[in-house]
Amino acid sequence: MAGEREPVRAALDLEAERIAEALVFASAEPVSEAFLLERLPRGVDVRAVMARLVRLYAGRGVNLVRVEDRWAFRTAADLSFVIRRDETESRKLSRAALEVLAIIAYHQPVTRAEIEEIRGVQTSRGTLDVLMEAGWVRFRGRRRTPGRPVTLGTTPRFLDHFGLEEIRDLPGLEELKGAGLLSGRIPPDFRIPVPVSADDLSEDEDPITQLDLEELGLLTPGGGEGE
Amino acid sequence: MAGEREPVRAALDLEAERIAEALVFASAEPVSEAFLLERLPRGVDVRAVMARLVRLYAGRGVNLVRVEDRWAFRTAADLSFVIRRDETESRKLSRAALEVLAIIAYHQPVTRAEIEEIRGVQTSRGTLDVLMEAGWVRFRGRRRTPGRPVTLGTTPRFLDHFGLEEIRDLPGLEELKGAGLLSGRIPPDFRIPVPVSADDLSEDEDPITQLDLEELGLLTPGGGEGE
Amino acid sequence: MAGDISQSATPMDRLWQDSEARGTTEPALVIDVGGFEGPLDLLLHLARTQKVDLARISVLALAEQYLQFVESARRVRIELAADYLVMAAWLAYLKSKLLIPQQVRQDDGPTGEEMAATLAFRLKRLEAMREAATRLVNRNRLGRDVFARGAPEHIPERNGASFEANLYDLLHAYANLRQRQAVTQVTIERRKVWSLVEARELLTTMLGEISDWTALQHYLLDYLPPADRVTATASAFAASLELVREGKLEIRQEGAFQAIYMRRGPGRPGGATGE
Repeated sequence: MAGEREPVRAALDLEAERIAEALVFASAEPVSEAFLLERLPRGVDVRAVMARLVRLYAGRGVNLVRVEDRWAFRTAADLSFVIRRDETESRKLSRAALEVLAIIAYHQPVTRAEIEEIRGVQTSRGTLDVLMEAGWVRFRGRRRTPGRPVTLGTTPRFLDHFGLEEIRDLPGLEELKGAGLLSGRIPPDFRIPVPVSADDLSEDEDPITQLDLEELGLLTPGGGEGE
Repeated sequence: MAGEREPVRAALDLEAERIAEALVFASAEPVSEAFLLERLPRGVDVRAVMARLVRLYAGRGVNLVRVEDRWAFRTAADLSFVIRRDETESRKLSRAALEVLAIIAYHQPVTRAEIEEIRGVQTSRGTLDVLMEAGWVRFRGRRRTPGRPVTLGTTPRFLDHFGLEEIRDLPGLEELKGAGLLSGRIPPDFRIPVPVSADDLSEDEDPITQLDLEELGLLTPGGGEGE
Repeated sequence: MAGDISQSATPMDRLWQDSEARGTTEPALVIDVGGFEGPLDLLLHLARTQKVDLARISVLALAEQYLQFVESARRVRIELAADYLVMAAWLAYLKSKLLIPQQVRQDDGPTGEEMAATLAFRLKRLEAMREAATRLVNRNRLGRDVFARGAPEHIPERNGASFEANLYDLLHAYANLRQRQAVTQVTIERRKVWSLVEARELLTTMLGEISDWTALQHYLLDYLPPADRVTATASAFAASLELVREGKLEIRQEGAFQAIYMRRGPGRPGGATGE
């Protein structure tokens, strides 16, 4: 019996703490005492509750802090080295990038000109760069046609990120329709290609050589194919 | 030696707890163990750290929960009454969508044809789309059978949303499996009902007699599934 | 409208009344056939009115109830979706099998009892999924009962990728793009013609279950609105020829203008089921 406070009182206090804790945690903004008071059991001393919580969290990785006259949880200041706020926050892929990535996935091996033909707009340089940087797209080879355009394809990392075992697992026309992603009202000659395995070059492709990469200005140390 | 851990060890453990706590607390999405491991002091057992934290927060207003191999802080379910926000229930699932979701969850990996077989009706366009958009359902891959149909399954987000640690925790999963109700075939011990002839209805059966649908106002223009 | 259900409720009244308790989000007016999620749903609903364990329902009584329902709908000229009609045809067939005294057992095809068991199993499985769905939706849900950190401080990147995108985003973008580029916006008017594809689907569905000689069209046509019969006959016939060619169907006819009998052929049927 550690109790100076009677058991009923102690239970009430714990309940008040739990509620305050949950409210502050779930709120998008620091929470005012008035807000808490409204939701805490009647007759509870908000100040006292918050003071107890401050002590409870004092040594933890997360602290309860007062910002002006509002309350918020913040990760402990001494742990900022693990939180590393400067770290590149994950960015959402732009719609253009998503489109280009999808075209490369479905239509590979595909040239840049072909991508533009499918999209009907020019692809800005940065878009492909982003996809390359993410490690999802790579140069596959060169098409054996005039001008020997470079062909693009996806990487194993792409499969990994999007949870596909192989590129052929991408859903086809019927499945996209079935999932409601494509409307039923598409022309009868509408086709979705069955993606060609990312690994083997197709008949009209030549492998990319060292020379090509240099020419493309892409021979960055450690870049290229990677592991 | 059931006793105290050595002081150094204890300090390291506390530090690991604090870091893990801060990292998980900082994020709204579940944080993977791999991510934690990368940032914890070398040689720390992540699972053990998390287990201690789970216990520590068990009685509090905010709990540490596991979703597959990820961790997240969530407000305690019993406090729903104080924090519950009604306006968040904007996306109400249709009955069809909910049913499809349950079938996907319990039968995964499952093809669309199988879902339709179970429900006895075509899945209208948009139903799957809604579930995918919510991030609960995803294309998993393809069945290694003729035609290679695409299979569907649930996502970690589904588990997180419905408060499940893993798929095995789906309510009633074992019983349903045991009863053979998650299979495409009739279980061998499924009781074959003895058909009674039409003339002798059993006691608790009412024959449906003269149905005056007009009177019931059943005259609705072309019901049906529609899309 | 569904509000005033008196004690003198007819069975049908009670039937609809029950549907209110189905936990639907739709308004109380469930009289519309569209309120049912297909024929199996309707059957399940009828089965519940028998108020016994699903494994012990009288499939025969159920079939009759269903057929009467379809019959009544037809009388008041309600258009039922093809799914419902196929089910009616199937049940009519099942009924005939159940009522005809057991003949010497032939090797081909399930007996009436086996078909009845299949139906009972499907109903039970559907009901189980319904219950599972209810339990699922009533769990403490994130964003409704349970909450995440309201003010996240930092979102750790997933598996080291610094770009966020999931498969759904990808497919969504692709489908949208391709659709936009598919310039010809074809608007297909809803015709009163049964396409070959439709007819083929219907036949395959039914044939998946039926493996002895049946005058299938006879069952099917019985349940079609008169206006649809000609087109349905033509399409079903054409589709059946196609199925014969593929070895999925066998056809027999005693003589000119006689009934056409069909049964499942040696080829793999439709592939609607399968593990």
